[in-house]
Amino acid sequence: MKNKSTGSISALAIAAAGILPPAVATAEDYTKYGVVSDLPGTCNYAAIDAMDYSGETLNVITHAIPVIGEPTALHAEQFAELTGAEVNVVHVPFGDLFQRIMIPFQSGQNAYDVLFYASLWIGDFNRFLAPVPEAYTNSSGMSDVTDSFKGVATWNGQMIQYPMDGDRHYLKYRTDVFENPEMQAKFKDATGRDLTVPATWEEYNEVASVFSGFDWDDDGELNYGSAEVAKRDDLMFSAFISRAAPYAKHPDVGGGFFFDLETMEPMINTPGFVRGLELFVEAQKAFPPGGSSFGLGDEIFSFGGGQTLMSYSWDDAFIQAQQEDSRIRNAVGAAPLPGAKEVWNRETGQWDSFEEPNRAPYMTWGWSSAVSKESENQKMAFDFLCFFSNEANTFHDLQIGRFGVNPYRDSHFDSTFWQGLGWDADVADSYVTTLSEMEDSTNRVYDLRVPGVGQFMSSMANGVAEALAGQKSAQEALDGVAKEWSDIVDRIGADRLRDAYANVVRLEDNED
Amino acid sequence: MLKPKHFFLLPALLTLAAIILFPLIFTVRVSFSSWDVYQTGLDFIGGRNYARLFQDTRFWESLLRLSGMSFITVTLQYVLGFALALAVWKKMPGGRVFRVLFLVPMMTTPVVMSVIWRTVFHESLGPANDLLSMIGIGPVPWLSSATGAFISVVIVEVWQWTPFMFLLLLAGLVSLPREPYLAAAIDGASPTRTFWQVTFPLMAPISIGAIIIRLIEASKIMDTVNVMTSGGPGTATETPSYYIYIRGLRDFQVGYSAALSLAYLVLMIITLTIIAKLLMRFLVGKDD
Amino acid sequence: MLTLKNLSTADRKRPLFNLNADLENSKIYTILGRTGAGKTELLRTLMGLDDIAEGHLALDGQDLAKRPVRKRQMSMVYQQFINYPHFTVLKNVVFPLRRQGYSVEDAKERALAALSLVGLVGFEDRMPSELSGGQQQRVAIARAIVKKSRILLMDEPLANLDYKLREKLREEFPRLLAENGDGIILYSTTDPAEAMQLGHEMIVMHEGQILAKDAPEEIFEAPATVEVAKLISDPPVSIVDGKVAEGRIVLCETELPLPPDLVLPANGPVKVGIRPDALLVGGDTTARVVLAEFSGSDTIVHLSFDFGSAVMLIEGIHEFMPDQIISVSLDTSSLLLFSAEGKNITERRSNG
Amino acid sequence: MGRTYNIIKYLCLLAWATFVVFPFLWALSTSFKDANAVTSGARYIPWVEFEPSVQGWTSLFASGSQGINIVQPFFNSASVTLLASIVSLGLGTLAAYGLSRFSYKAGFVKNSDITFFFISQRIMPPIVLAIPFFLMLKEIQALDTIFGLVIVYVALLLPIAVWVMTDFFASIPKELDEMAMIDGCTPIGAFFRVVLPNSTAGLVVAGMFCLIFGWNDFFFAFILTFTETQLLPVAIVSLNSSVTPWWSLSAFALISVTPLALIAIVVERFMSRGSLAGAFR
Repeated sequence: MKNKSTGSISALAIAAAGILPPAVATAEDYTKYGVVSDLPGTCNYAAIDAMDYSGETLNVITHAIPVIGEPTALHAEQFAELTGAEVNVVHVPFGDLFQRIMIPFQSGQNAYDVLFYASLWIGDFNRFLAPVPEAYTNSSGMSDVTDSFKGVATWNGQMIQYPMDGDRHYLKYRTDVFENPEMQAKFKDATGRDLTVPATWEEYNEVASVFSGFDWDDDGELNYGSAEVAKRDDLMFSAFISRAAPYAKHPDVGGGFFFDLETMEPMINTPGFVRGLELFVEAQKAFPPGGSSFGLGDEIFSFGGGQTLMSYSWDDAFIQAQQEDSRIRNAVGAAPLPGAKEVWNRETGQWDSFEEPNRAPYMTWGWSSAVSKESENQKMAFDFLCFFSNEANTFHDLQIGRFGVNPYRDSHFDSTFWQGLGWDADVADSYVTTLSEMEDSTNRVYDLRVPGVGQFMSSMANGVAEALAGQKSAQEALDGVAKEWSDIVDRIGADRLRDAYANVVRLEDNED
Repeated sequence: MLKPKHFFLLPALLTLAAIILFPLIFTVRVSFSSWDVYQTGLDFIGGRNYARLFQDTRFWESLLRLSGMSFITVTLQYVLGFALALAVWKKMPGGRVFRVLFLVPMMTTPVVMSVIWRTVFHESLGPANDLLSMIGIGPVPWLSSATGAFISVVIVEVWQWTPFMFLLLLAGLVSLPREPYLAAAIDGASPTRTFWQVTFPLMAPISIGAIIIRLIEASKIMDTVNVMTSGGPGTATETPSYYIYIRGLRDFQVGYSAALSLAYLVLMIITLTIIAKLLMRFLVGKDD
Repeated sequence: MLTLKNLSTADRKRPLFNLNADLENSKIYTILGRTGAGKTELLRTLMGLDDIAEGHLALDGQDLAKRPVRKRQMSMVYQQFINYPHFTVLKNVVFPLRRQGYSVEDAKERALAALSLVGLVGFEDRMPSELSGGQQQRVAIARAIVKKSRILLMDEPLANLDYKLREKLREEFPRLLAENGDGIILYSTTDPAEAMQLGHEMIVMHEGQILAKDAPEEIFEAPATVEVAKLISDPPVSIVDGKVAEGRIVLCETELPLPPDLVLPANGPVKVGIRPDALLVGGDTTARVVLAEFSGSDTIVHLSFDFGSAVMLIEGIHEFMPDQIISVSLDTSSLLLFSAEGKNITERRSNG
Repeated sequence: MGRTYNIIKYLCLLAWATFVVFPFLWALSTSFKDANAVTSGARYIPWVEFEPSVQGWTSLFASGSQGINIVQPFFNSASVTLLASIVSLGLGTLAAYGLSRFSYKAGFVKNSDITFFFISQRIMPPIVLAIPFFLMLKEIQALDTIFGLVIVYVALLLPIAVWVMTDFFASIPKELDEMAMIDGCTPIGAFFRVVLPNSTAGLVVAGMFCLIFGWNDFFFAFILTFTETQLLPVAIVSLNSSVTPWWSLSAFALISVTPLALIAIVVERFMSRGSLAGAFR
C-alpha cells in the first residue's frame, strides 16, 4: 500500500513550490522509502542522510497501529537507516497511552525520548516537555503550519509540542443519497421539507432517522442514519462536545466554555450542554446495530464502509471512504458541523435565537508530538520529529487513510493535491473548504487543556454514557458530572486550573 | 537457628516478602496522600481518600455487580465443567480429542481472546448476530445494551474458564476410589442416586478448592471488560478492579485508587474467607 | 542394648507415658497391643521420627535423642507397603546400601542376596507398582534387613496382607529375622498368636503405656493384670465379677468347681478370668448364645451367663443360632484370679 | 440409557466443542480477510464468500511500518514466562514441601497462616501493585528488562506453585520420605532423591498453571516495559488502534495462543494415565 501514490507528482510539486525555494537537485534516490521524490525542506531526506547518529538510541512511544502508529514505525525505520541510529518504537492503545507516558514522567524515569500523544494532554505534560528549539520553529515545515495548530502546540507562549497532524470535527455525508431525487422525494414525504445538508443538530437527527433501517444503497444490507463515537472511554467525549458546542458556545460571550474562568464554576450542566446531550440521546435511534458502543474504529468502518448516511468526527472516516479500493469513493461530501438556532447565553441566563445557525467549530484535540525534557538525545529527537513531518513524508502520509495524518499546513488545503489522488473535484473542494473555513471561525471551541483533563473528560464521558444508556436523564447525568467536576477542581486547586485554562480561553476568545 | 526445615520454606517466603512487602506498605502510605496527575509524591491528607470512598456509589455499585457476575459465571463454570467432566470421564471413542479441546480456552490469553470475541459480537459485522439472524433472531444488542454487554462478558468468562473447572474436576474424578461405586452398584442405586450419594460427596473437597480459586481469579476480572466493553454501556459492566484502574491510571488519581485498592483487598479477603467456610459447611458438613 | 528410661512423648493424639525397658541384642521383641495402643508411636519415637518430650533413650549407653534419623542405625518396615515408586525392586534394596557408602557392585551383590532371601529372584527389574501386595512387602523387608542395622523395627508388617499370605510370611519370619545378625528386633502386632510365636520377649502395650514385658509364655500363663489378660489371646480372656466366700468362688448364683491346686485368696470380691478354651459344650451351666462367628477352622461363640458374658472357642465349625440356650461346662484348671483392682492374684500350689 | 443417551451425550459434547472452537475458526477466517471483506458483514468461507488475502499474516513478520514484528515479542514472552515459571516452581515446590511436612511457628503465625499468606497474593488486584512495582524496578534499574519482569512474575506465580504443590505433597505418604531418612538420607536429601522424582504429576500441573498465568499476563508486561522488552500480549494490543486491522489481529491471536494450546495435549496425556491424582484436592 505504501507505493500507491500515483499521478500526484505534479500536485506535490505545485504544493511544494508554493512555499519553498525551488528544489535543489538531490544526488541520492530516496524513492525506495516510498516517497515519490525527496522534496526540498529543512529536514528532507538528503539533510537527514547527512547526519550520523550511529551508536545512539532513540526511544519512541506512539499510538497503536495503524493510526499514527504505522507512520511512526515507518519513519522511525527510515530515520534509523539514514542516520545509523537505533530507533525503538512502542505502540500503545489510546486508552492506555496517557498512563504509559505519565508514570515515567512522574517518577523521573527517562523512558521515552519522543512522544506521540493527544494534544489535549498538554495541560498535564507541559512540565515534562522540552521546548521546541528555534532552529525547528523556523524550519520550512513549521512555518507552513496553520496558526491554530501552532496555537495548540503552544503553552504559556512557548512552543512545546511539535505539530504533525491536524484535527477537527466536521460533518461527513453521502452525496449520492442527498443528491438522489428519489431519496429527496422520500424525505419530503416524511418530513414536509427539502432534503438539505443538516445545518442544525435537530435537522441532523431528523435526516438520520428518516434514512435509518432500510437498504437505500441496494447492496442487500440494511443502512442506517448516523454513525457516532458513543462508546465510553473511547473518544466519545469529543463527540459530545461537538454536539453541545453550538448550543453552549455563545459567539458574544467569552470567558470560558467548560468553566467560568473567573470562578472556575463548571458550566457542564447548563441548558446548552443539556440540550446537546438530549439530542445525542435521541440520535441513538438512527444508529446501526451496536451503534451505542461504537468506538472511532467502528464509526470509520460504518461510514467508510457505506453502512451509514452521515457521520461526524475526525477525518479518518472520510479518508477511508475515499481510499482507492472503497466502494463509496467520491460519493461523500464534507461540511461544517451542524449548528444551533437557539444558543444559551450564560450572561443573561436566557436562550438567544439565531436566524443563521450558530456554528461553534470544535478544534478537537488531535495527535501531536513532543520531546521529553529528560531525554538525553534532544537534538536527535527533534531531528526525528522534523524528519517525520518533512514535506515528502507529510504528503505521503496524508494520502493513506489509516495513517490518521490530516491536513495541518496551509499547503495541505489545496484541492488540486487531493484531486491528484483521484478525488472528484467537488469532493476535494468540499473537503478543503470545510477544513480551511474552520481556521477562519472566531467562535471556535477547544479542548479543556488543563491538568487532570483525563479526570474531567472521563467523568463527563461517564455521565454522558449513563444518559445514553437511559440510566439517567440528561439533566441528572450532567448535574452529576458538574458535581464531580467541582470536586476535581477542589482536589487539583482552582488557581492552578485557572492558570492553565486561561491558555485555552485565550485561544477561544481570539486574544492571540 | 536454621534447621533443615527452614531450607525449604525460607527461600520462597523471603523472595515473596521481598517482592511484595514494599508495594504493599507503599500502597498503604499512598492511600493517605493526594497523589494525582498534578501533585506527585507523598503528602499527607489524613483519611480524606477513605472518606471519599464511602461516598463513592460507583465503587459500591461495581462491587455489587462483581458479586452478581462472579456468582453467575462461577456457578455456570462449575455446573458446565462438572457436566463435561462426567461426560468424558469414562473411556469413550473420541474422548481424548474432546478432553484436549475442552482444555484449550484456559490456555489462551484473555486480552487476546477478548479482542477476537469483540469482533464476534460486533453487532453488524460479527458472526454472532449473523448466525442468529439465520434462525430469525435478530439483531441482538450485544455490546450496546446493559444486559447484552453483561451477558457477553459472562459468555466470554464461561468460555475461557469452564476448562479450569473441567480440568480440576476431571482430575478429581479420575482419582476417585472404586469401592464406593461397587457398593452402590450392589445396592442397585440408579445413576442419579449414585451421583448424588457417591460422586458428589467424594468430589466436595476438590469442588470447594476449584470454586474458591475461580472466585479469587474471577474477582480480578479486568482485561476482558476493558477490551470488550470498557465497562459500558453506562457503567453496566464496570467491575471494581476496572473501576480502580480507571481511577488510578486513566484519571491518575493514584492516592485515591490506593485507598480503593486496599478497601477492596480487605473486603475480598473477608468475603472469600466467609465463602470458603460456608462452602465447607454445606458441601462437606464440617467446619474447618 | 537399647534403653528406654521414663520415656514420654507429647503427641497430641496418642502420647506415650513413662516407658521403661531394656532391650538386648540378638533378641526379637514383639509389641502386642490393640490398634491405638501406641505401638506405632513407640516405634516412631525410637526411630527419631517423633520427638521425645521427657526421659532418655540410649543405644549402648549413648544418648539417641539428639541423633538424626539417618544416623540411628535403625531400619523399619511399615504396615503400608512403602517402597520407592520410582526405583526398580533392585534399586529399592540397593538404595540404603549406597547411602551407607557401599560401592555399587558391593551393594548390588548384597541386595541380590537379600532379594533371594525374601524369594524375589527374577523380580529385580520390576517396578514396585507391578508387584502384588505380598511381594511389595517382601521388597520392603529385604530393604530393611539388607542394612543389618542395629535395630530393626517392624510395624505390623503383615496387617495389610490377606490371611494366606500372612500365614506364609509369618512362617518365614524367624529365618528372615535371623538374617539381621545380632541386632535388636522390635515387631509390633495386634495378633497375640503372632506375638507369641515370633518373640523372644513380648511387650504388652495399652493406652500409651507398657503393661508387661516378659517371655511370651510367662505372660500367657500369668498375665499381670486384667488388661494384659484381655490382650494375650484371640478371642480374649473373659473377665467376670465374682466373690470369694467360705472357701468357694461364686459368680452370681453359680459356684465354680475349684481345681485342687488353686490357692484361694482372702474373702471378698474378685475378678475371674476365663480363657476362651476353658469353656466346653455340654455341662450343667446354661448360657444364651449372643453371636457365633467362624475364624479359620474355629468357632467363636459369645455367650451370656447370669453372671455376665464370656467368649468360648471351640475347634471345628459348629452352627449356633442367636438366642439359642445351650449348656456348657467350665474347665477351671486354667482359671485366672484378679483382685478388684485388677492385679493377678492367681496362686497354685507347686505340687498337688 | 443406552443408545439414545449416548447420542444425546455426543450431541451435547459436539455443541460445546463447537462453542469452544468457534472463536478460533472465526479468527482463522478473519485472518485471511482484507478491509472490504471485513466491512461487508460477517463472511466465513474464503474463496466462496470473500477473496482471501494473506496480508494479515505477512504483516506480522514484516519489519517496520507494515506491521509489528512478532518474532522478538514471542521470544521475550517465552523467556520471561519460562524463567519466572522455573524460579516459581523451584521456590514454590520447596516451600510447599516444607509446609506439608514440618510445622513452623513464629509468634502466632502457624503453617496455615503462611499458606494463606502465599495464596492471598492472588487476591491482590494487579492495579494495586502497578505503581509500586514501577518505582521498585526503577530503583534497581530493571524497568523494561526481562529480569525486571521475571521478578514481578515470580510474585504472581509463586502462590500458584505453592498452592498446587502443597496439595500434591499432602497426597504423598509421609512414610515415603521417612523411609528415605531411615535409609540414610538427610531431610533435604530425602526430598531430592525420593519425593521430587515422584512428583512429576504435581510439577506438570503447577508448571502448567505457571505457564498459563505467566504467558497470559498483560497488565504488568504493559506497565513495566517501554520499548525494549515487549511481550506478546502487549505487542498484540499495539494493533488495537481506532481502526483495528482485524486480519493482523486475528493472525496474531492465533500465533500467540498456539504454544500454550499445545500444553493441553501434554496435560491430557498425564490425566489419562490417572497420574494427576492428588495434584488437586
